[in-house]
Amino acid sequence: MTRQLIGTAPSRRAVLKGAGAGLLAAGFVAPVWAQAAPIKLGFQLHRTGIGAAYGRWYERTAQAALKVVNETGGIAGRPVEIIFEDDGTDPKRGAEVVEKLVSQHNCDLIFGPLFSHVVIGSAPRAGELKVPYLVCSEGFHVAGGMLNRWSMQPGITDVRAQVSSMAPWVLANLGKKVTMVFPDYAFGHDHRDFFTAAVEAGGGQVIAKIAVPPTETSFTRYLPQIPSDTEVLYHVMVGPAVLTFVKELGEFYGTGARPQIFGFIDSLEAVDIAAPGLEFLEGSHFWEGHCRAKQADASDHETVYRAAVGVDDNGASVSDAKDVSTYAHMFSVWETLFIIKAGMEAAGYQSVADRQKFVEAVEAMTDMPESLAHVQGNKVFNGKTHQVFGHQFISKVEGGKLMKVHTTRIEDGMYDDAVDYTSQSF
Amino acid sequence: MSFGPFLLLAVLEGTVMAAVLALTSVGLSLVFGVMRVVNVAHGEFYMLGAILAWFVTYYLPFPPALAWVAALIIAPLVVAAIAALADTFVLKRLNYAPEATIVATIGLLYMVQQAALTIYGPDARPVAAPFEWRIQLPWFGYSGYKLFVVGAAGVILAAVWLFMTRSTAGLVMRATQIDRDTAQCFGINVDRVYAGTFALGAALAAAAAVLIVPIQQAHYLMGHDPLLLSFIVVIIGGLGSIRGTLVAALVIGLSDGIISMFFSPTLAKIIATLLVALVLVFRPQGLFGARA
Amino acid sequence: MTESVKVWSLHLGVLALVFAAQYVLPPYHATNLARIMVLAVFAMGYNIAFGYTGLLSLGHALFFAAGFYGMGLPIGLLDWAPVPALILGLIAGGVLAGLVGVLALRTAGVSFMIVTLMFAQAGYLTLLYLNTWTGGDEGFVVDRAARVIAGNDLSLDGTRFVAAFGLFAAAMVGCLWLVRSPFGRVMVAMRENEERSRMLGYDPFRIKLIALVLSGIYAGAAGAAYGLLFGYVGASFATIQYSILPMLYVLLGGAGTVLGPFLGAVLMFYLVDITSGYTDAYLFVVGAALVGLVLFAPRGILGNLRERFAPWLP
Amino acid sequence: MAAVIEAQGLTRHFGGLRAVDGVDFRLEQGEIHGLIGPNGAGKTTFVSLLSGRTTAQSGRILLNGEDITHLPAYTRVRRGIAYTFQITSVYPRLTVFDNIALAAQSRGAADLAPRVRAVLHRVGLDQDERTLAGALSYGHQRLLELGMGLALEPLVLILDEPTQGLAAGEIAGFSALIRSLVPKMTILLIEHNMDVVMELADRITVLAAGQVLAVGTSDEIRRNRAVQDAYLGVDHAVG
Repeated sequence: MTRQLIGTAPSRRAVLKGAGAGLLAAGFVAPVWAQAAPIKLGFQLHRTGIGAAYGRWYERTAQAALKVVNETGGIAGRPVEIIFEDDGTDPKRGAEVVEKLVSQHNCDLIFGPLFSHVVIGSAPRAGELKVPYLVCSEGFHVAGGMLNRWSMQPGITDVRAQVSSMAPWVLANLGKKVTMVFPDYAFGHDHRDFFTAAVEAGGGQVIAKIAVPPTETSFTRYLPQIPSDTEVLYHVMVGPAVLTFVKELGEFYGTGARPQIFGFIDSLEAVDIAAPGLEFLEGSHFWEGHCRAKQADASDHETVYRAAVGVDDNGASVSDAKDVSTYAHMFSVWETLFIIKAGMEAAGYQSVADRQKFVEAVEAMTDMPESLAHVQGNKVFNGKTHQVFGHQFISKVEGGKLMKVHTTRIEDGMYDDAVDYTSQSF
Repeated sequence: MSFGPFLLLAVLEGTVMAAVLALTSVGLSLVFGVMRVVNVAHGEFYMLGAILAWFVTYYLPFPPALAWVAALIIAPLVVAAIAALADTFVLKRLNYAPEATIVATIGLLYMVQQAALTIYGPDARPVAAPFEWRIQLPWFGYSGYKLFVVGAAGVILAAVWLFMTRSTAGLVMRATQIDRDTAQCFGINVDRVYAGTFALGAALAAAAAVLIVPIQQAHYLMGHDPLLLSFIVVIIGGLGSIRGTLVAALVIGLSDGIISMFFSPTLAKIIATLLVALVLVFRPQGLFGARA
Repeated sequence: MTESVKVWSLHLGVLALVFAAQYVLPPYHATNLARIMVLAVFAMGYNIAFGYTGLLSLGHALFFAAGFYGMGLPIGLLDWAPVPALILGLIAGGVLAGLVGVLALRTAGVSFMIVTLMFAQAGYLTLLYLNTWTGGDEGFVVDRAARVIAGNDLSLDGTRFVAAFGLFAAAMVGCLWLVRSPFGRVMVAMRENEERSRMLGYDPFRIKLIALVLSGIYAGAAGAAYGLLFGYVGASFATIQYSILPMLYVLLGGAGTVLGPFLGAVLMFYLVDITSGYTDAYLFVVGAALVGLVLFAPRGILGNLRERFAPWLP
Repeated sequence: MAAVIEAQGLTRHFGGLRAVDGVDFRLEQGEIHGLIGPNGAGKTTFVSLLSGRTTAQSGRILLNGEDITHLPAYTRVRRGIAYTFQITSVYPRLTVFDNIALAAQSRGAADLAPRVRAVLHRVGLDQDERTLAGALSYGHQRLLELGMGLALEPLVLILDEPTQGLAAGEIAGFSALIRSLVPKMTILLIEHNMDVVMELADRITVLAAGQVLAVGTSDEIRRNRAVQDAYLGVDHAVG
C-alpha cells in the first residue's frame, strides 16, 4: 500500500495566494483544509501480475489527477487522498483488496481496475459492502448487466462501443472482406462477436477469425491462415507478447503484397511505434481511445493533461523517451477521478453514509463536455447501464507517428440497453 | 495461402522453435540426469537471461551486433553464477531430496520473478537484433535472424556435446550421473560437479533466451511457457537422456506448428498436455529414451 | 486426562475460539477469517493427500476449480438451488481426483508431481476453451439471488461467517476422525514406507486412491463454498498458483497435523496482507518462505511442536 | 502331512542370471522349514516369489491347494503369507503400538488394542508401546518386525534372516519365541547362522545356483556330500 496525501505540499501555493504574506511570517503555512478530514479513495492497482505494465501508468495518471484535484480545492473543499493496493491482477486478491480498502482503510469508494477478470471477481464484494466501484476496464461486463448497482464505468467506453463504431469506417475506407486476429479469451471474443455483427450489419464480411491462445509467445504460424483474398486484416492483441505479434506480421508480409491493416492500439500499447521492425506499419490504421501523439487540433486541456502526467508529445515519459505510456487507456483514470469529484459534490457527499447518494448522482449524469475533467473528449453517460459513451479515434501511421484521420460520433458506438441498474435495489 | 508454402512456413517456424527448445530442454535434462533434480525455476533462468541481455545491450555503448554478442557471453555467465549460488545455499543443503528440491525451486521461481519485476519493471522490452535481414520468398517474408538462431543453437549444442563427451569435466559429470557414490570414491568432488551442472543447465537456458530476445521481448513473466515446454520435451525424450531430449525437441517443435494447422490451437494445447501426462504414466522412460 | 480427551478438547477448543472470533474481530478481519477458513478446508484436503499419505501433488487447483464450476455452472446455466449445486461441486472435486488418481497413481514421486501438474494445466486450458459456458478467463458472477439457503443470505457477512465456519468445523472434525481412524493409520503407513505396507496386506494403489479422492472432495467442497460465499467463479482458480497455495499453507503450518493447514493459512494470508502494505515484492516473501521452510523447518510449525513437546498431536 | 505352500517349477531369471530355476518346494503344515544356500543361491528371490514381491516367469504356487501364482503381494498377505524383511523394515516415525496395529488391523479392526497388546506381550515389548520405533535398539526392532509378522496372524511366516545382527543372548530368546509359534503357524526360515537353522528347523531345503540341491532333516543335510561340497565346506572355511 502506498499512501499519497498530496494535501499539503502542492496545495501550499494555492493557499498562500489567498492567505497573504502575513500568515507566512507567522509561520502559519498549513493549508486551510488540514482541518477537514480527507476524502479517501481506494485504488485497486495492477502493480504486479500480468497487468503490471498498465498498472504503472494507471498509478501515475491517478497521482497526476489527484494533484490537480487537490490544487483546485479538493472535493467539496476537502482534501483527497488515494490509497493504492496491489491486486496482483488476480480476482481473488482483487476481492480481498476491495475488502481491505473499504473495511480497513475506510475508503469512501474504489476505482481503477482494468483487467476484466479482476473487475468481475471484485464487483460482487463491492456490491455486498455497498461501496461504489468505478472501473477503468473497457470491458462489456458493466453494460452487459453482469455486475451490480454499485459498479460503474464512467471514464472509458466499452469494447462493444469501440468495436461497433469502427466497422462503418473500416468498410467504407479499407475494404469489405475482413480477417480478424484476436486473443482466444473473453476480451478477444468481445471483439470477434461485436465486430462481426457490426461488419455484417454494414454489408461487409468477416472471412476468417483467427483466435490465438493467450499463452502464445510466437505468432508466425498463425499468419498463413489469413486468406489471400483478405482486404482488411483486423488485429488486436494484449499482453507482453504484443510487439512480437506485430513484428512477425511485418516479417510475414515483408515487401510483398498485403491487405489493409487495421489494429487496435492494444496491440502496441506501451510500445514505441518507431521500434525497429515496425516500419511496415507505415500507412496502416489503428483505433485509439486517446491519441498517443499530440495532434494539431489538441485542446489546451490535453496539453495540461500531458504535462501533469509527465508524458511528452509522442506519448512517452518526459524522463525517458523510450518509456511509452498506455496512452489510449489511462485517461480513464484521470476522468474517473474528476467524475468522482463531480458526483460527490453533486450528492453533497459527507461520509460513507452518502455512498448511495453518490451512485445516484453519477447515475443522473448525462452530458460530459470536453474539459480538463474530460480530456479525451465529450461524452454521454447512460445512467441505466452505468456505462459512458464517447468518441473514438482512427489514426494512420505516417512517418512513424500515429496521426488522427477520423473521429467517430458518440452515437456510432451506442447500442440498446442490456440492463437497467437503476431498477435494482442497492 | 496454398498448402505447400503453408507447410514450408510451419517447418521453418518449427525448426526455430525446436532449436531454442533444445537449448532450454538440454539444460533441464542435464540437471535432471546428473543431479536427479527437477528444477522448476529453470524458466526463470531463461527469463533472467533475456532481462540481462536487455540490460547489457541497453547500457553498453556498442553497436547492436557487438552489444548482442556481449550479452550472449555475459548473460549466461551471470545466470550460471546465480544458479551455482542457489545450488550451494539451497539445493545442497536439502541433499537434493527430490520433493524438497521441487518445493525449494518453486520458492526460487517466485523470488527470481519478483526480483525481476522490482528491478526491471513490468514492461516487455525489445532487444535489437544483431542484424536486420529479411528473406523475401514469393509467398511470404521471413526473418533471416531466425535462421541464424537455428545455426547458433546448433553450434552451442555441438559445443555442449563435445564438452560432455571429450572433456575431463564432461567425463566427470557423466561419471557422477551414472553412480554418485562411486564417483565420490574416485575422489570426484561431487559438490562441485553438482554446482557446475546446475550452473551449466541455467547458462544454457540463459543462452537460449539471449538468442530469442531479439525475436520476442524480455518480460518478467516470460519464463512460464518455456518451462512447461521444456518439461514436455524432457519427459517425451526420456528424463535425463540428452539424446532423447534433442530428438523430442525437434519432434515437438515441428509438430507444434503443424498440429495447430488442423486443430483449434487451444484444443491442440489441451491434447498435447494430456498426451504428455499419459506418456509419463504409461511410458515413463519417454518415447525416445532408452529403457530406464 | 486420556489422550483422546486431550486431542478432542484441543480441537474443539480451537473451533470454539474461531467461532467466537466473529464477535470480537473488526469486520475486515472477520471476513478475512471467513476466507481463510474456506481456504483452510482446501489445505486440509491437500494435507490428507500430501501430509498424511505422502502424495505430493501439483495439481490440486484442478479439484479446487472443479468445486467452483461444479457449483457455479448448474446455478448459472440451469438455475439450480445452492445446496444441490454445492454438493455437485464437492462431488466434482472427488470424481476428478479419482480420474486423475487412477492414472497418476501409477507413477510416484517426481513423476507424480509432473503428471498432476499436467492434468491441472489441461483442466485450466479446458476452462478457457469452453468459454461459451465457463466465461473463460473472465469467469462469471454467481447471482446474488442464488446465494440464499433457506432464507439465509450468504452475501451478508454474519451468515457467510457462520456458513464458512460450518464447513470448516465439519472438515476439521472429519479430518481429525479420519486420521485417528485405522484407515488414517494406513494412510500414514503409505507415506512412511509403501513397500512395507504392501507386505502388511494393504493395496497401496487403493489406499492412495481413496486418500486422493477424499482430498479432492475437500478441495471441491472448498472451491464450491468459496465461489458461493464470495460470488465469483473464474478460471484463475485453476492456475498453478492455486496448487502451490495449499502446499504452502500445509508446509508452513505442519504437514500431517490436523490444525496445521489452518494455522498455515492464517499466517500466510496475513504475511501477504501485511507485507503488501510495505512492499509490492510480497511474492518474494512467499518464495522466501517456501525456501526457508524446506531448508529450516521441513516439518512446519506444528510438526516441530509435535516433535519436541506434544507427540500426541494428531 | 498336508502342504501349506507348494511351489512347482518356479522360475525367475534376471537377464542371463537364473536366480530361481525350476524349483519344486513343499512347506508342510506346522513345520519350521529352513532355507539355506550360499550367497546368490536365490534364497531371497525365491521367497520374494512366494510372497509376491516378485512375479514368477513360470511355475505355480499353491496355498492350501489354491493357485496364488498371479495374486498380488498384498492379497497373499491377506490370505496368510506373512513376510518379515531381511533389513529391518519397521515404521521408525510411528510408535511401537502403531507399528503392530498396522499389521493387526490388516486382519480386521475389531478389538484392535487388546490384540496389539497381546502381540507386544508375546515379543516382550509391553513397556515400549509409546516409544517411536526408530528409537528402539536394533534387537528390539527385530522383535518388533517379528511382532508385525505375528500380528498378521498368518498361516505361513517367512522370516528372512531374523537373527542377523543380534547378540548371542538375544538369539536364544528369539529361537525360543520362534519355536513357540509352531505348530499353529508354519515357519519358513532363511538363515545364515547355521547353528540356529540346525537347531530350529524340522526340515531344511538347500538352494544353489537357483536350484534345489537337497531337502531333508538337519542331520540328513549335514551328512549330504553334495551340500558339504557346495556349501558347508565353504561356509565353515569362512566362518
